[in-house]
Amino acid sequence: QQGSTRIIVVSHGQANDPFWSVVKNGVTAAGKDMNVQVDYRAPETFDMVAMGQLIDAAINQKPAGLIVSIPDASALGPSIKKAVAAGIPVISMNSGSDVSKGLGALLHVGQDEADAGRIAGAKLKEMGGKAGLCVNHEVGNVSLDLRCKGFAEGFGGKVMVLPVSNDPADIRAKVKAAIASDPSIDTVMALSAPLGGEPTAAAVKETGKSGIRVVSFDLSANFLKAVAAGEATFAIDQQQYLQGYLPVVFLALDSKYGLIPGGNVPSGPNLITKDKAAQVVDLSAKGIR
Amino acid sequence: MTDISHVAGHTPAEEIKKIQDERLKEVSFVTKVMRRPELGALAGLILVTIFFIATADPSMFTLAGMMNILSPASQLGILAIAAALLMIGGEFDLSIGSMVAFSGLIFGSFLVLTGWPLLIAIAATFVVAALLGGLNGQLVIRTKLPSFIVTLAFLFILRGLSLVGLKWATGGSTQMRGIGDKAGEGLVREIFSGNALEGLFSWLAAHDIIAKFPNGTPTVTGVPVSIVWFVLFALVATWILLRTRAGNWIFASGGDANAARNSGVPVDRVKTSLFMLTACAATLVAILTVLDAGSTDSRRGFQKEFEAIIAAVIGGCLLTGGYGSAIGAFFGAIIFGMVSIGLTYTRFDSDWFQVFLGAMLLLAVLFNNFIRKKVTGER
Amino acid sequence: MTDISHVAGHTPAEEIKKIQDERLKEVSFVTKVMRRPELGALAGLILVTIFFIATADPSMFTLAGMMNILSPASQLGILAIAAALLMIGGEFDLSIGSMVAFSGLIFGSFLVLTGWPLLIAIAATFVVAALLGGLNGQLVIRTKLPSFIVTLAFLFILRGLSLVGLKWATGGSTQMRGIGDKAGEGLVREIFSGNALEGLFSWLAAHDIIAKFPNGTPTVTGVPVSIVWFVLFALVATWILLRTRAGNWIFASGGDANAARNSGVPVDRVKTSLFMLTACAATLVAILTVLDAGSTDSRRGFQKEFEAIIAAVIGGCLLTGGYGSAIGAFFGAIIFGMVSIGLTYTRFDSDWFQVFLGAMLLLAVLFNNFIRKKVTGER
Amino acid sequence: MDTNAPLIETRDIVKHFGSVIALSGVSMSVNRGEVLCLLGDNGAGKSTLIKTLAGVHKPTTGEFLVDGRHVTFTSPRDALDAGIATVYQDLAMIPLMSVTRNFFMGREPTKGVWPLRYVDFDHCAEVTRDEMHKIGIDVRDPNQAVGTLSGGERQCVAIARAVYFGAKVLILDEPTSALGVAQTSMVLKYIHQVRQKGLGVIFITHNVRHAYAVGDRFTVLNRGKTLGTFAKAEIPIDELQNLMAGGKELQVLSSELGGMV
Amino acid sequence: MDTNAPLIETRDIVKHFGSVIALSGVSMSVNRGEVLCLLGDNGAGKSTLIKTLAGVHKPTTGEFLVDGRHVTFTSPRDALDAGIATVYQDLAMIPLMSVTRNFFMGREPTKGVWPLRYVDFDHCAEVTRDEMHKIGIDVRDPNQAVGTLSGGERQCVAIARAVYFGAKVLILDEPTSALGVAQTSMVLKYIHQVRQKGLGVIFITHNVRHAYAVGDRFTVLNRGKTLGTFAKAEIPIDELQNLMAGGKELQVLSSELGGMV
Ligand SMILES: Nc1ncnc2c1ncn2[C@@H]1O[C@H](COP(=O)(O)OP(=O)(O)OP(=O)(O)O)[C@@H](O)[C@H]1O
Ligand SMILES: Nc1ncnc2c1ncn2[C@@H]1O[C@H](COP(=O)(O)OP(=O)(O)OP(=O)(O)O)[C@@H](O)[C@H]1O
Ligand SMILES: [Mg+2]
Ligand SMILES: [Mg+2]
Repeated sequence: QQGSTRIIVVSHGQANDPFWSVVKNGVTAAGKDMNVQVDYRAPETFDMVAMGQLIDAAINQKPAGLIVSIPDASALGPSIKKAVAAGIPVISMNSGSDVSKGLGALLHVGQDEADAGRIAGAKLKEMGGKAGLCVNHEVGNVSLDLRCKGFAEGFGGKVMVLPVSNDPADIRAKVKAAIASDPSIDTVMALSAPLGGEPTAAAVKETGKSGIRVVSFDLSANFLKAVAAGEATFAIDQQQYLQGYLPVVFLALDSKYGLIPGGNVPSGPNLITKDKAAQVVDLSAKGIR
Repeated sequence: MTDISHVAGHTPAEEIKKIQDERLKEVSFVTKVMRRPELGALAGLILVTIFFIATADPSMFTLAGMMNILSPASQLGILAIAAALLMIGGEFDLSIGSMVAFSGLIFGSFLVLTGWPLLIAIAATFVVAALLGGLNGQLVIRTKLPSFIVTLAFLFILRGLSLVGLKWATGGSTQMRGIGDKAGEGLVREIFSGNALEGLFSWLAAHDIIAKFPNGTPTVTGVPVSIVWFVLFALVATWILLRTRAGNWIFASGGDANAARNSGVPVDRVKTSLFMLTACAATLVAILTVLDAGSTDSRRGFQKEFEAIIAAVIGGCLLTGGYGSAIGAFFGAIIFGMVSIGLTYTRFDSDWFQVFLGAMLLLAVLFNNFIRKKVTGER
Repeated sequence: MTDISHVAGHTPAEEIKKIQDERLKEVSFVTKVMRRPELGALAGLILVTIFFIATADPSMFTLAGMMNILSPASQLGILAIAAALLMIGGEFDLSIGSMVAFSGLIFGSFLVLTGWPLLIAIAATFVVAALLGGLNGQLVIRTKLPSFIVTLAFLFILRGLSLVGLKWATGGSTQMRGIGDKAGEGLVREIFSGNALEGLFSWLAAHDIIAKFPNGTPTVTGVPVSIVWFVLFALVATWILLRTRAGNWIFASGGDANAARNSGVPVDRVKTSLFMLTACAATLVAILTVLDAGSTDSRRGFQKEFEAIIAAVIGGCLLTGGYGSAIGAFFGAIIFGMVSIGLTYTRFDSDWFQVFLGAMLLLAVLFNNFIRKKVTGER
Repeated sequence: MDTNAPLIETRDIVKHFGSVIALSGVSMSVNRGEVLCLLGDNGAGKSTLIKTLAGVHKPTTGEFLVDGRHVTFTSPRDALDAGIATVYQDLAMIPLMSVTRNFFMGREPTKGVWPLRYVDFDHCAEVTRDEMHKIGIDVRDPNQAVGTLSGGERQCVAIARAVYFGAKVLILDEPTSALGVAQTSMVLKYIHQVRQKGLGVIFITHNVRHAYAVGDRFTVLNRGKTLGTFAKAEIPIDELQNLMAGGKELQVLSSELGGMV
Repeated sequence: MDTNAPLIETRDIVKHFGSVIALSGVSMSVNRGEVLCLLGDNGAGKSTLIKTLAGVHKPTTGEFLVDGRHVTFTSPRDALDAGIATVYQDLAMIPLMSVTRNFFMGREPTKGVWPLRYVDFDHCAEVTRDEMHKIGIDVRDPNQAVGTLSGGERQCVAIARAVYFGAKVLILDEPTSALGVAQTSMVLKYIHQVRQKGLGVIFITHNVRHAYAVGDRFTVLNRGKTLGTFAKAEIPIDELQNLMAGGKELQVLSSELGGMV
């Protein structure tokens, strides 16, 4: 049984979302390592109202620390302020680096989705991309929308958003359709390697066109293999394991010794290209990267 | 043989008395109460409550914890009660969830873009919603298509329009912020956001009757207005169903639209009004959450139509129409809300969340049913 | 007056002939065809096709484009046909989508963890699915709860178990990979993945009848097996519904379970079998997609139950049971697939995607209805 | 208003359902204080005809006059408002709803002022119990669902309802078919009383004795056409019996069974 | 098998629905080659009783014997398998399904070998048309939905079905209530034929003439209890009439209406 210190994490990503399941793995690991009790909570869909209520529920349980992601400062602000008022130390992670301090959080771990998109976009532009496609598997999920938006900004050229579902067959068909109807497309960005990246890479391969660059946010073993095989260009790694792991460590140390870092910790981005891909395949298959 | 006419040789009046004794078993008060569809869902709620008392952190059943459960339950519940009325009336509205997002956008735009005062903005939003609800209803009635497919189309259309509209209104973002600041203060705002009974709660805290923070403010500063709306709506809806002509028409339209029409019930008018009601309920939820959160985004209300139908069904509504109750939906929403928030008070790993949610829902409904059968002696 | 018996003074046989002339209007062949529920959805499909011919990139209607539309449509269609049969039988299965994910996990585990050969793994997965479907059915029948709520519980439970199971099987990831490699090659694999008729297509390409890449391979190397399964399933299901005893029992169970039971139809057995069928259809889709993608993840099949019901309803199934067709669901799935993929081929801004999806669905169904009414002269 | 005109008159009513021709030219009329019996074989079109009068179906062609004026009903409500109360063969009742709620469906009496206008269902339950008792049925509990009533009891609810709200024309489609002897007598007596009040009644039955007991005139339908109308004085009961059988050789059968049909 | 034992016998059957006592101790029996008429007021419990025999309801208490042996039916299928065919008052038909499909529902004849076993619906349609014609109804199109048939036509489908598949006991719950004169004669003639084949028939009706025409014995129910059983020889028709009315003072009413009820 883990120690009595209890830390609650409330994020906006469901436990079965591949990205967030890695965050959760980080949280769990840190809990074990630091010998504290950790609970990971998230609403069933991208739902700011429900997330606010989950934060309220967490506050009621008077944890030793609270870790939140802040995709919508207006909606979550009051709840976070309430936590701070109740004397609970709060660390924000993933999204909300710009508002974190203002709401009273101690610090922010992670990196803005838009920034990550911007960096990847700029890199692709540098590689000669002119017309881009952003494959969004959950339009309206603000963090995914921001990834697309950042990519478009960094890329500069023409960027079209392709709304798709979670279904690999659907994604493949739509990506093929988009490429067939717009031959100028030379860059395809997927927003999650396992959900969007793999079928996207497969689709691009099936079109038989060479010279289309496929990149994706997040990691998955198969996508990394595609990167290693040269079928995909790179994967954008936010190292979200850290977004789960570090805040727990910080809060545990804070509650034990009153130790806390003085500033925000950027966790990424980290572009995984052909040369590095092979090394991270195994870690990714275990849900660490 | 044969002359048996003396067997039933009483005057009619005497006879009635006799029959009542002869062909009716005595039923206990409990049986009578449990037989009401309104109260069937209560058994499930009790079971769920007992489960959480046994497994959850005690803070779940503090005053603050209860408010925390009731506030999402109340938002769902407002939708569920409207959905229940519509289901009793024999139709579905799958566009409720999208309507929450769309109304949020409309409301936000009226406040932020056109800068209308809060009261006008609210009224105008309700008008737009009622028109859209009416459109839904008229399409269902005129085309005779199942409402499932018509409102499904609106699920997509309104969700899509919310996205387009938000991007247009905000210049590219899918989130509109700062609505709270534009709403200003005043009576209207107090009706639609914040807490009710704040005075009472401060007084209670001051007299140490309820918990307070070290700084002296009570941990619960009042009853969130959404809960007040929820309870009021449940009462009014129950009254309408059980005590008014409109209620009888709703049951009749859902039970058998043809028979109702043949008996002179204005079925089309009833159904259209119910569609307008669900749209307005969605708008009420949108306004409550937008004022509360100060922002809206294109995913607001996602899958709420689904949850509302679940809550109504837990509460005993038949999917085929003609049977159900508003109070049932009331309890159904609380059960759903308690299960989904309650699990965060327990020590279960969140990976198991959905497994527990499913199992608890099934158990609650099974228990409802079991108790009702036990009590009423059905077979 | 009064003796009018001569008016109808024919022999019965003559009379019948006469009646047929006298009390039946002539109906054209078109009317007869359109009156079949099987073909109603065809009108919608034609409308949608015309719309896209007018607005979409011509590459949509090349051979490659058609395969591209049919391949997701076929996966949805397999689910939709099963859902349609179940809906005709008077029940819903909301757990189909979760069942896709769960079966994918089970199948993957049998291959990767226990290392069973492909055929055994497939057979074992179907057995597990059939058992789960049977459990669904038995719960619905024994508890007499609406199937909506029972299978909803399974929607959550199976989705949750998929996540837990995947993490357990992979040591922490939500994706299980390497399934494709373990499956090996051979006849069984060819039945469940890849393309059929590859020889024919190469030959056609070699003779320049169909398009090919510069390197000589055809742009379409064959018909994806999922399409073959889809067509076969539609044919078999139609045959069952229209030509067998089981078909009659399905219609009867859904039309009025009590009346059917009183006439000796084994309603409970019929419904349980249908639940097993939907679970197996979900498993078929899971196996097809898993072998195709080589991996499975916890989000597979998300909301497919919903889309399957949509396709069935577009195809003319009544939500209240007792009426519908498998061919209708077949066309319904193609309509849904064509609309959702087709918009990618047009120049519309993708933000409008959902608006168009909703509008096109509504139009297709309205058009179905309109044509059917026109042709059959209903009012 | 032309007081000599029949209460209800139809001229050459035609009704098609898709390819089925249910009525191919039916004319009939009902006068004040008269009981018109509508007779005919199964499937002759009697129910279709009265559903047209009651506003349920719109006639494909043909004229329909109330009090000598042409009317077109677009809904059963219109017919009710014009004073035509109907008992349908398929009863128009909601099985899941209580007897009381069914009884008052569409014509609930309200109390109080808007928005607090309500229906006094307790009072309604009393009325229902009384009316049902008048017809010879003792409802155990007026809040019982109609679906749990016996066939005859259900029929009685429909009849009691139509009679209670009855206006100037009462249409009864095989009201006595499921009724016991006592209940049947009650209903026939009702019809008699209603006629004496000067209302018109259209009475559909297959029982020649019931028809002859209360009918003033008999209109016979066959295969969707009017075969003729006969006053009671013009036709003896056994001839009416033959007429109802559609001219089939009934005597043979009847005698085989001892003349009891 | 005891050939002297009645085909069907019930002893003190009691049936409660929640708080409603529908049957409170009913005993009756049917012998080979006999028509038993079950008589009684509306709501007396006739339909409930025969539904218990047909396996639809389980009796709360009481014994039920077929061919002298105790049986417990758990579903209507059991009763069908035991050779009991029933026409229910509420018909047990699916409105959305065609006449043919309804006719053969639950007892579809199959052709071919599994898995290619199929039902020859064209042949079925012919059978249906023939059987319906025998009863005096000309079905336009056996593929027409039952929901579009007239009340009497629908009743005829149910009767024709039960007779066609009839086994050793035929139960008919108010089969003639919606039928025209010709069809009624046909049905009564059928009952007569069936009896002659040595089957047992339970016939429920409110029409004293129909009952007296074919019945051998008459069992009278009142308020869920057996009042007694009478052989035809023991009771003249007008006494039977009084019995059916439950002893109410019918004569008065009857004479008011010209003795025609
Ligand atoms: N499912 C049920 N629930 C409650 N009460 C019932 C149910 N079924 C029947 N009853 C009651 O039992 C009594 C007997 O009904 P039943 O249908 O057997 O009468 P019946 O003799 O067939 O009458 P009728 O001649 O009118 O058809 C009725 O008073 C009825 O209200
Ligand atoms: N909605 C419909 N669609 C198709 N045919 C119909 C429809 N309604 C009635 N019919 C047909 O019209 C004919 C007349 O039916 P109707 O119900 O008027 O007969 P009826 O005289 O009332 O007979 P019964 O005495 O048996 O009640 C029947 O043959 C019936 O099949
Ligand atoms: Mg009729
Ligand atoms: Mg009965």
